[in-house]
Amino acid sequence: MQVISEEKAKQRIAKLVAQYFDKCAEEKTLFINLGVGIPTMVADYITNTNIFLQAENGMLGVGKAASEGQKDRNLINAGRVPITETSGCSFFDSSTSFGMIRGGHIDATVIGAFEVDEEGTIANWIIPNGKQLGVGGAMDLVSGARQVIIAMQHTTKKGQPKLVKKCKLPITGVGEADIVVTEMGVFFLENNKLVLKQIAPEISLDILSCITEADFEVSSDLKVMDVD
Amino acid sequence: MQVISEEKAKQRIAKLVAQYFDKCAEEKTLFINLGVGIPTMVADYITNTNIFLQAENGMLGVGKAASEGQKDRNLINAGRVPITETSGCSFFDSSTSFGMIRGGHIDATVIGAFEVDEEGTIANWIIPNGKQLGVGGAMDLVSGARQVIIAMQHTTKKGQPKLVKKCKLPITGVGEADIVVTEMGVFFLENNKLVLKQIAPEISLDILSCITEADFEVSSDLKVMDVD
Amino acid sequence: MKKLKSIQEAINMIKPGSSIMVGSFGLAGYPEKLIEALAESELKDLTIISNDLGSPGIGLGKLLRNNQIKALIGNYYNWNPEVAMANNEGKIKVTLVPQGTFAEAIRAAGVGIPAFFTPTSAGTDLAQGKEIKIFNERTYIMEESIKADVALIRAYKADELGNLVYYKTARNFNPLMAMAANLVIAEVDEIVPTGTLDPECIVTPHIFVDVITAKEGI
Amino acid sequence: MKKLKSIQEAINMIKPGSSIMVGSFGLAGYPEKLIEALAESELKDLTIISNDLGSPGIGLGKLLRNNQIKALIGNYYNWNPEVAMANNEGKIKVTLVPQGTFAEAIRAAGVGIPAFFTPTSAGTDLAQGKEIKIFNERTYIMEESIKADVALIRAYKADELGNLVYYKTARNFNPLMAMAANLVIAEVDEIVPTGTLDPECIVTPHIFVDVITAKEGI
Repeated sequence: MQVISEEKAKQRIAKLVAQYFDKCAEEKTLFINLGVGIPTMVADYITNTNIFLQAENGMLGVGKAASEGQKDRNLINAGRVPITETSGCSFFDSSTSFGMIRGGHIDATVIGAFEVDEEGTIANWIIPNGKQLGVGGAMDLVSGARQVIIAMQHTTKKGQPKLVKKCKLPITGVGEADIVVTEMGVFFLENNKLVLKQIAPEISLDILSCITEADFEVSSDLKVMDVD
Repeated sequence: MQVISEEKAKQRIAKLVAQYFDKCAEEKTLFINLGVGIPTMVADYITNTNIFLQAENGMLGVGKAASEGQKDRNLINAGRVPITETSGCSFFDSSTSFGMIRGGHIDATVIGAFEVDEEGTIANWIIPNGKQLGVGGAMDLVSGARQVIIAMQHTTKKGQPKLVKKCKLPITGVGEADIVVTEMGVFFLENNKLVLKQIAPEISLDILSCITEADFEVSSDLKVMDVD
Repeated sequence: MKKLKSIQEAINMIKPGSSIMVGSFGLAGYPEKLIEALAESELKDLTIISNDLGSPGIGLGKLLRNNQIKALIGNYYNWNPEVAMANNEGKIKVTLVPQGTFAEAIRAAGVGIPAFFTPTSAGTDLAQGKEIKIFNERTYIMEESIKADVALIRAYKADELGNLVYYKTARNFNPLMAMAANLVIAEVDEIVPTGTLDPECIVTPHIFVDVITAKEGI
Repeated sequence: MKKLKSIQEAINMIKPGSSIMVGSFGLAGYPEKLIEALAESELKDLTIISNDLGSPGIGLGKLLRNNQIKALIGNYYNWNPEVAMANNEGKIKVTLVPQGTFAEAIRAAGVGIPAFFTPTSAGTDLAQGKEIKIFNERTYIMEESIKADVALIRAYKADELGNLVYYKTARNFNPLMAMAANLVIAEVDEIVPTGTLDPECIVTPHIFVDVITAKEGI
């Protein structure tokens, strides 16, 4: 079931996460780590200047992606994308960088996932016997960041739910997800339960339940997503 | 028994250690940590420029003690003595400093001791119920440095031997001493035994045995100390 | 710029009975004005986590004379004999941790490592009651991380965001403690505009710093 | 100045079957000329310890194509799919370690810590067979340090003693690997006179560096 294009879905997910951060940053400075894919797009929608981006390859204060003439192969983010510096940025080695993450200094990480289940357990690092072999910093990020925000499309390309009852793929972390943002809904893990807080304007609760394997509760304060 | 003055004894001990380092440094660059007291004096006698001093409070390339006009209370060695910088020196935090020590990067540490026994076990940090309360970096240094050189007077002020059969005071490290230098003899720990390598010109082997509680072997290559 | 506070505002954030890390080695690199204000405050029952306790009546030594200290965690109190006296009289509880273990345990707390193994102190009184483990035929002691409610640190310069650089051997434990406490207050000699510190030379990134207070007042 | 060697002299110091750490993150901060010379050498049966393996046929990827690699210890090989292929075919043995654990384990080797506890990977396949321990009601995994025979690192500038500074995100694992190997060879862009690097900004003190080799040859 596809009510909006993949491109639009991704943009919407990134926007919703950015909205959340912009609001949090009204109260306090935020330090955020963005994963590869949709998470990287979040940076394009953040407007609050009280938000600082960390890249686990050793930088705090990551700026926008470098334009063609600016590219420096030794100034990249964790997705190997050439980026720029911001005023007050700093560089450090990988143990300090993951010290920030593991030590609970990073307010939130935004990552993609293959599957997230009802208990907030995440599978996002490997599909067995595939062509990929790598864990990167995913396990450190989900266990270390204060909040783990999953930014993923609601279903796979084949239309299978990604919000499942129980992860079947090798897991990245047990019960670590705090918020799941898809183009169809925004879910918070509260008291070990998935609670729907926002729903897409295009669909009904019935339809959302059909395309979601995981059980979820509906917030008494359910809102329709604020999307343009 | 005192055949030379305390002052001369201390100078001799420092000179003997410096001689040893100067010789070692002909083969390779040496990184050395000097403890408080006699060990600090070693720096005055080193002539080889291939020797670099580390201070565990966070500096490599410690220079001479600062003269009156040069003193900076924020540039000190581990004995709180104002010191100077050398060309190519560097500053780092205490975990990196002790990382150098614990990680086996420091070639030798020179420390004082209350007692050293036949197995190279060292007691140098506390006399129970005394006015002192502190361990400092002593335990890290004896377990971390590649070579542990004890620089101490041969007997206590009351004439008691400090090279003993078995340490009675609380120990700093088990079997960690490699070389013991006193004004009366230079002993190497070899195959878990104390071996006398050099003897003071003023005394005989018999007398040395009398003022040494620990059993020791005599090197077939025993030399008389080269002292001025 | 909300991080910038006066010495007094900063001290007012501390609760009685807190555990407080204080950067210093002897009298090098300690947050002078903060300690002065702490000594003039009503705060008591403090656990002070520091390398040493300065000299008698000087620096951290003031807090002991004021009876503000309940416990000490550190490693070298020979420069302030009043500590051994207070300890012998049972007025305070002193926990000695070898200096290298002390530094590493503070870093560990900062980087989310609850415990690690070190050869330091194996076979000595300071290893009593601690878990041991053999690696490669050598005995190691398990040491737990050391964290605190508050860290009072001293840096040379801060930019407006709170990035810090230090000065010579005044660096010592300060960058480690900046990572290991819930509330990190930095006393600095000078505040410079953001962007003027070299990003390659920043020792403590601003993520670790909650409050900046200038030595000379702001 | 005895530390200064040519790329070839440096590579000649490495024995077949060595474990070799290589600094890099993707293609940022890797010792290009050293890897090139390593790929042209007869050295085989190598265990390469690095974040990733570059891209197919580029950087460390060359060594795989040359069949010089026996085993890999690292964390992210998705940028070079030839690694998964070689692993699936049983040609090489790959040990995956989460990136933060990987970084910390290398530092641990450098600072004499044989093992530490981390929450990372608890409950996952990568924790299988590893010792676990509970601290404060949370499960932690014991991870052992990672050391090597040789470290090939990349720095920006060295002084004549071997003090190193790095360049932006090319720093990554390089300063950690500089502490964790028996033989540390640094490829640098520029060698500057001793005394010209700021002592406050030196990232790797020369005690950790055995050989310096300049990218452009010496």
